[in-house]
Amino acid sequence: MSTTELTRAPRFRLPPALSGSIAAVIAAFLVGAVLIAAVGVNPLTAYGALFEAALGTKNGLAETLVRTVPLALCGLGIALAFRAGVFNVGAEGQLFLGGTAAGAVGVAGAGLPALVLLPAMALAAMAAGALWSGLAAWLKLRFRSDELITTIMLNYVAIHLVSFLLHGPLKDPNGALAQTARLTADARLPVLLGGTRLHAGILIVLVAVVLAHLFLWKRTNGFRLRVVGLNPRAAENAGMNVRGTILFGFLVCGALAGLAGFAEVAGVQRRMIENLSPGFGYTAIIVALLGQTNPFGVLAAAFLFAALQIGASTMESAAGVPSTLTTVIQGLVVLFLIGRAALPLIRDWFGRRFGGGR
Amino acid sequence: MTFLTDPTFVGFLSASMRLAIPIMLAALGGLFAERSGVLNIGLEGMMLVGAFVGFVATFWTGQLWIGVIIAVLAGMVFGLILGFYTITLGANQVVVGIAMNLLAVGVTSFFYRMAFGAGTDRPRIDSFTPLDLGPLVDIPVIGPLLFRQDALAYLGLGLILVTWFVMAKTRFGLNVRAVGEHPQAAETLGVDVQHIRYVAIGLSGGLAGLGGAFLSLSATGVFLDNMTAGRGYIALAILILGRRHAIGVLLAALLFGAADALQLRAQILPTGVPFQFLLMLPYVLTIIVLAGFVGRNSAPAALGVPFRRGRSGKDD
Amino acid sequence: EAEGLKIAMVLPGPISDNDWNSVGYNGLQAAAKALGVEVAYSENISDADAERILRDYASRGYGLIFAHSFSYGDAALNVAEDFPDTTFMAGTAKELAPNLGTYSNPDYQGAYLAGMLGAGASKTKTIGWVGGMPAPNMLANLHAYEAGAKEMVPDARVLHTFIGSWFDPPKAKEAAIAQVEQGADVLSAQGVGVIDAAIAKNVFALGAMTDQNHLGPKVVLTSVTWDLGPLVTAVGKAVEDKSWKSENWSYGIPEGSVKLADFHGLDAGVPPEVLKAVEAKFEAIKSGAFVVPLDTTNAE
Amino acid sequence: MNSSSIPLLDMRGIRVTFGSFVANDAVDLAVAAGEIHALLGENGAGKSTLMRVLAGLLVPAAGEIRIDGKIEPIGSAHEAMRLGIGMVHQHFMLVPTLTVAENVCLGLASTGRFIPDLKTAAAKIRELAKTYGLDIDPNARIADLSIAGQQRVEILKALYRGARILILDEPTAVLTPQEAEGLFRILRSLAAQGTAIIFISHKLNEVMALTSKVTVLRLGKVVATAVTAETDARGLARMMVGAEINLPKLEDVLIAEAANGPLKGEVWAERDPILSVTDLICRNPRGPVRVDRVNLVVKAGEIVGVAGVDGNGQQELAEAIVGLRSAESGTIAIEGEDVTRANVARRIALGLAHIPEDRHRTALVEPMSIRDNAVLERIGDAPFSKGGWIDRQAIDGLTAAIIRDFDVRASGPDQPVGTLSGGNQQKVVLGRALSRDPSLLVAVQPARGLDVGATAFVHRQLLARRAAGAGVLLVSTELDEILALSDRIVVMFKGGIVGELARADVTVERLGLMMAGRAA
Ligand SMILES: Nc1ncnc2c1ncn2[C@@H]1O[C@H](COP(=O)(O)OP(=O)(O)OP(=O)(O)O)[C@@H](O)[C@H]1O
Ligand SMILES: Nc1ncnc2c1ncn2[C@@H]1O[C@H](COP(=O)(O)OP(=O)(O)OP(=O)(O)O)[C@@H](O)[C@H]1O
Ligand SMILES: [Mg+2]
Ligand SMILES: [Mg+2]
Repeated sequence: MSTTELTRAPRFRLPPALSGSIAAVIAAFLVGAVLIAAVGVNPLTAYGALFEAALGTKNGLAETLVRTVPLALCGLGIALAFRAGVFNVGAEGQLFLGGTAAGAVGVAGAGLPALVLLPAMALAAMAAGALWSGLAAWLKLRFRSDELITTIMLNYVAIHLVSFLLHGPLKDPNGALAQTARLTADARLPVLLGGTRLHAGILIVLVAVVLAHLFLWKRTNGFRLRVVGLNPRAAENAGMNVRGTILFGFLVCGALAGLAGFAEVAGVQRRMIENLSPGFGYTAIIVALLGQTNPFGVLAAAFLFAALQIGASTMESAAGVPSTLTTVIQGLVVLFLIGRAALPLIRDWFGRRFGGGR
Repeated sequence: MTFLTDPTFVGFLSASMRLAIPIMLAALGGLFAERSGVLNIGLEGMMLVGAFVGFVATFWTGQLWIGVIIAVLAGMVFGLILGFYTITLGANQVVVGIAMNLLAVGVTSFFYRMAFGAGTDRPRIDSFTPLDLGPLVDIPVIGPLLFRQDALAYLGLGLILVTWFVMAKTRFGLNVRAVGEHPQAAETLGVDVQHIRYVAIGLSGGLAGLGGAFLSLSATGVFLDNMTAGRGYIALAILILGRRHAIGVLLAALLFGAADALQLRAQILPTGVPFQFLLMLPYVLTIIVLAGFVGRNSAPAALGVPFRRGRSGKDD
Repeated sequence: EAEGLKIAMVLPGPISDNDWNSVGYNGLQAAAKALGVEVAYSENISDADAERILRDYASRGYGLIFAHSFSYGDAALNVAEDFPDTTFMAGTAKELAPNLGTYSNPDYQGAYLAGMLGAGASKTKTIGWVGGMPAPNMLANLHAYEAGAKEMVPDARVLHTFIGSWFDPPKAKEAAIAQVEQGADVLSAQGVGVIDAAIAKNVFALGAMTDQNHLGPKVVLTSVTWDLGPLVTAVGKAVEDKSWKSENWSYGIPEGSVKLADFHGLDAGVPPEVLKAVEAKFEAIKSGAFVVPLDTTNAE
Repeated sequence: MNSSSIPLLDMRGIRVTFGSFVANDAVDLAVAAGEIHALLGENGAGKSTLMRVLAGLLVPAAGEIRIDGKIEPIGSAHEAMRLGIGMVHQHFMLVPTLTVAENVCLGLASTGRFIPDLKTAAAKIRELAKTYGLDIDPNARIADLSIAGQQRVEILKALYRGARILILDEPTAVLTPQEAEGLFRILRSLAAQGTAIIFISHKLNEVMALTSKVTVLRLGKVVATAVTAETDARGLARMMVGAEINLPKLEDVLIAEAANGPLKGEVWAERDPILSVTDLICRNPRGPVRVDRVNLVVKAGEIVGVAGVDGNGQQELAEAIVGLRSAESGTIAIEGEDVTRANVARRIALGLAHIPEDRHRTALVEPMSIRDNAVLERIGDAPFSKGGWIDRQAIDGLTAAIIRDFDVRASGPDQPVGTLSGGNQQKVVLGRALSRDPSLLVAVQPARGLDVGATAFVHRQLLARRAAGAGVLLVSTELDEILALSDRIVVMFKGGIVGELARADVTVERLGLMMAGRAA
């Protein structure tokens, strides 16, 4: 490529936010490339594997979408709660309890038709997640306990509680492992694309995203939620039910995280297992905020993260890049994405330094 | 009163302190950051970096204190990166913190493998050993709590007092408090808000790094991927439980450490309680105490709010 | 696929743990050397991700894939169904398929010996055991340890603690210290950190999985070592010459894969009759005269 | 040129831009030592901006500042302070959790580079306070001080730093007349000792009484500089706005009504009470009583003024009436319905509208658009929503009407209200409240911080509400405002009502006595 080509102005312009994001991801990958080269792997091979695995094949894309499901659902919940002024870090624990409830109902209801059983599992999961989140809400509304802290603590409690349940009352009687019995076919979310694991959970996500969007921008209660999040005192002065809205923020987050647990259990694992989530609930916090707490933004961020994680693990298995490095690259992508804001500063600095102007 | 000198009780007390110290150090780090108005969710990552770097430095030099110093410096560097994002760029402090934690997990385990290879014999260093303080050890309650620890623990306890002094008595502490409550006001008086916050977040990272170093240089003599196991997040809770005051942080961390020490002991006894419920104890206790006693304390007014100089002094 | 066999292994934790994951990784590398085949691995793979990673290896032409965790059984079963030409080996799986075999984790056989040794070496007749989570292999280990201890010293007390996570060295250390304070003077180290407690409290520790004496030369009496190399090699060879069968491949003490490591001179601190009894039991297990009971029921 | 003709402060050609907006353009301002100089202008005219330049908080795009004739590049607050420039901001720049002494020592290395010597500072504060007659306890926490107390601390902060040029940005907006009088005494004595004082205010009578020179800004430019004594309030107002401004008075309305013949024959006693408050007691959570056994009635078609020194429970009373504060005992009824335990929504449904004292915190959601703020209270009502779905068109209609009828100066309905000037924000609040045709309007300090034009506008709106038959409860610490608008006046002191005066019986002296707690 010649210099003139490099310096030629682009024909069409992406919206600045998008082009900035792309530039940020590329910058993160460039830094990652240095590290990849340092372990003796050709970065092009590694990144080729990453993109192919995440987006380039039917199966890869399916896996990316499968991973999008829990991230988007939890991210959506966190985003809605955030809009209500609630900073819920408890999606992880709520997801575990949701998954447990879904697993328990799925096992107990074996024999029921799918049309009854699946909704029952989903409802149970949402109720369980909402209940757990509601605990944090109660602590906040009744005792003014900071939800940042209570939800972190409740995550630990939830995971130990689930461990107890899976080692005890809910344990598969025919196995030694801490997990429920395997779900019958009627308790599983249908596979959408033959030969892949893409399950109907992604449809739930799409519906949830659209509903959340409509709720936030078209429904009066969504309006109230946003007002309460931005200025609870003004909301109260305007006659809004502030405590109720905050409670709702908690509950909807718990319900969506619980639903994510349901999707993982009924769509992926086909039973409740002890390690249901590799930190979906935490990653979803980044997803929610990178998506600017906008439902479609959350969906996009969830997809980005899913692709990154799917691609990264293939980069490890296919190109021999240590998985630890793929974690580094994920961190870098986030930091560069947020670091976009530094671009004007850097430009200014260069301008002052070399531009001769003021 | 014989139970006060009963070996089991004595052991429980010193274990409480040992379990408390790394969390306490990280919480002290959080204290500087939060009092200056920056939410440091990255404590976990900074601890992990401290644990790793301290371990490597000690392994290579054979000097524990060099490890400690390098760990503090590494924590500071991580803190300053977080500072660049939150202070200079005004980025969302939660996202940056979580991303830093992600980065720390990756970076530490990556460089651990670079440094020591994988799957081979795990390297170990000789960790700090408890100092012999003679008869002090036998003072009831105080003895096991305070006088059976190693030098790093004393450093940690000393830092409680230092922190208290710095925050309450020094100009820097005054600036930190002002900047966390009302940065515009501080700005109009010529206090460089960003500078103060950078220093505070640097100290925050350094203290978290020290807390991490305690894990690899004092509590054990090894480094393992992700060995902080969420202590940085717990430190955030301890910070709030301790009302963002040095002494409060000590007490809150001790409470948490005691709950942990207690559950580890209860597991051995035939209580009949499923061990998972015992494992919950420290977390449940934290929630209860938070709800019961400190719910009504408030955070620094400017906590989490980025400060932009361009808007400074705006009337309204 | 003319290139010959490629072997992959999926591991649940970091390969640097000197424990379960190191054993797997070392076994894989040993087989690579012995067979001259290409190998690959993925570490730190959570249960939630296992199926995807297994599928990924299968689709990329790996002929033999080890799912090196007791909790990968479902995942391996699902993938095996879709890749009938690929051979899968899932650690301690219950359900098998024509192309899915399993291998047991026989370190509980060594744990029996460790229990005997520990109880015999204990002056307080109290020994400790610290583990991460009550997974089946952990429970098997614990129960065998207890049984061995009781055989040696019928009124021995065996203390056990689960710290609630696999990797939290400082907590494992504190759990072990709590046991020492309750009278334990020999500790079974089923997690990183326990040996640090043994050093701090100057009691014996019994290493696990690899020879861990270097972590505490004065306190690590011996270690129950598990060498997965022979098994991975044998399975690989069987796949290569198409003699592989779906079954439980057990490479324990009788097969020479599980051993007690060198005592590094610390056996001087153990009564000779204890050492002799342990030695005899080892031979009995090896010859098949004694079968260590496998018990994975919950503790207490 | 002899030295006395060189002004202490001489700002020349100052230009400040925010993006494409020019906030200050070629502004000249000279102030001599010992002079009290008023800076006037409409809301948004650029007064605060100019002063922020002087205080080192904004770097101008052009212009120079001379102190004692010497050009000084003021790049930071620090430099400004070094040059003896002190500013008392419109919104106090005090850290509420710190003590007076700590606030004073903040950023002041001379009180100890590493460890501030608070004891010595406190002693010096006491000394200064005595010299200038300021009542200040150096060890009090700012949060525990009254507004006037906080302002004294602000002035003291500047004095402590040896300010020769003291800027006060709308200092009296939050003070009672007595407190303002106290402030003026302080300022005069400072000026007498050679301090140059720049005084920003929208209250022209204060400007007349206090200052010796005046500079008027309009749209960022200086339109006039004059010797105060050579102008009058009316003239100043004309210079500011470019037109004649008359503050409306109830008296004029009454005269006009009388001219239209006898009123609809109504006797006050026979009219319906819109609001009745009976034996109301409120207290802070685990704190002192804030509203003490208050009885109050507001009837249709009247404005009841609540006078009193700030902090005597007026705000709490208003909060209790609108539902932001719960009553310990007593009852509140709106349109005859007991709403003591009812939520805000119910009270709004009964016809209540509230113009709160703190528009930023209580009335507006600053990041949201004018449109969103316009329907804050009515989002659930037809026609703005149907079946829970927002009707954007209806809301657009309402917003356009408010912007039009209340003359809100904005780039459009999508502008975030946080970026409107104070006067325009207040118009949004007012427009929103009045667009509902409320039968009860609780207005607390509705003209605070507004320029003459905007104040006149607000007052006209209150009178229009009264004419439309609503009951208006007007809470204000501005006696002028109360006197100009109220049919009846009640005075609050320490949470209780010390007395009630009909408009015919009001004299400033009687009011003053009552505000000091003496029934008259
Ligand atoms: N930070 C800012 N960003 C953009 N524009 C600003 C900013 N600050 C002030 N302005 C602009 O400068 C103009 C002058 O504002 P300024 O605060 O100086 O007015 P003012 O004369 O003090 O008004 P008031 O009487 O209401 O206090 C405003 O109308 C506004 O448009
Ligand atoms: N972010 C911003 N962008 C554009 N203009 C702004 C911004 N922030 C403030 N302004 C402008 O600054 C000007 C001054 O606003 P300010 O709030 O000081 O008015 P004010 O009359 O002093 O308010 P108040 O009387 O309530 O104290 C306003 O005209 C507003 O348009
Ligand atoms: Mg102003
Ligand atoms: Mg103003």
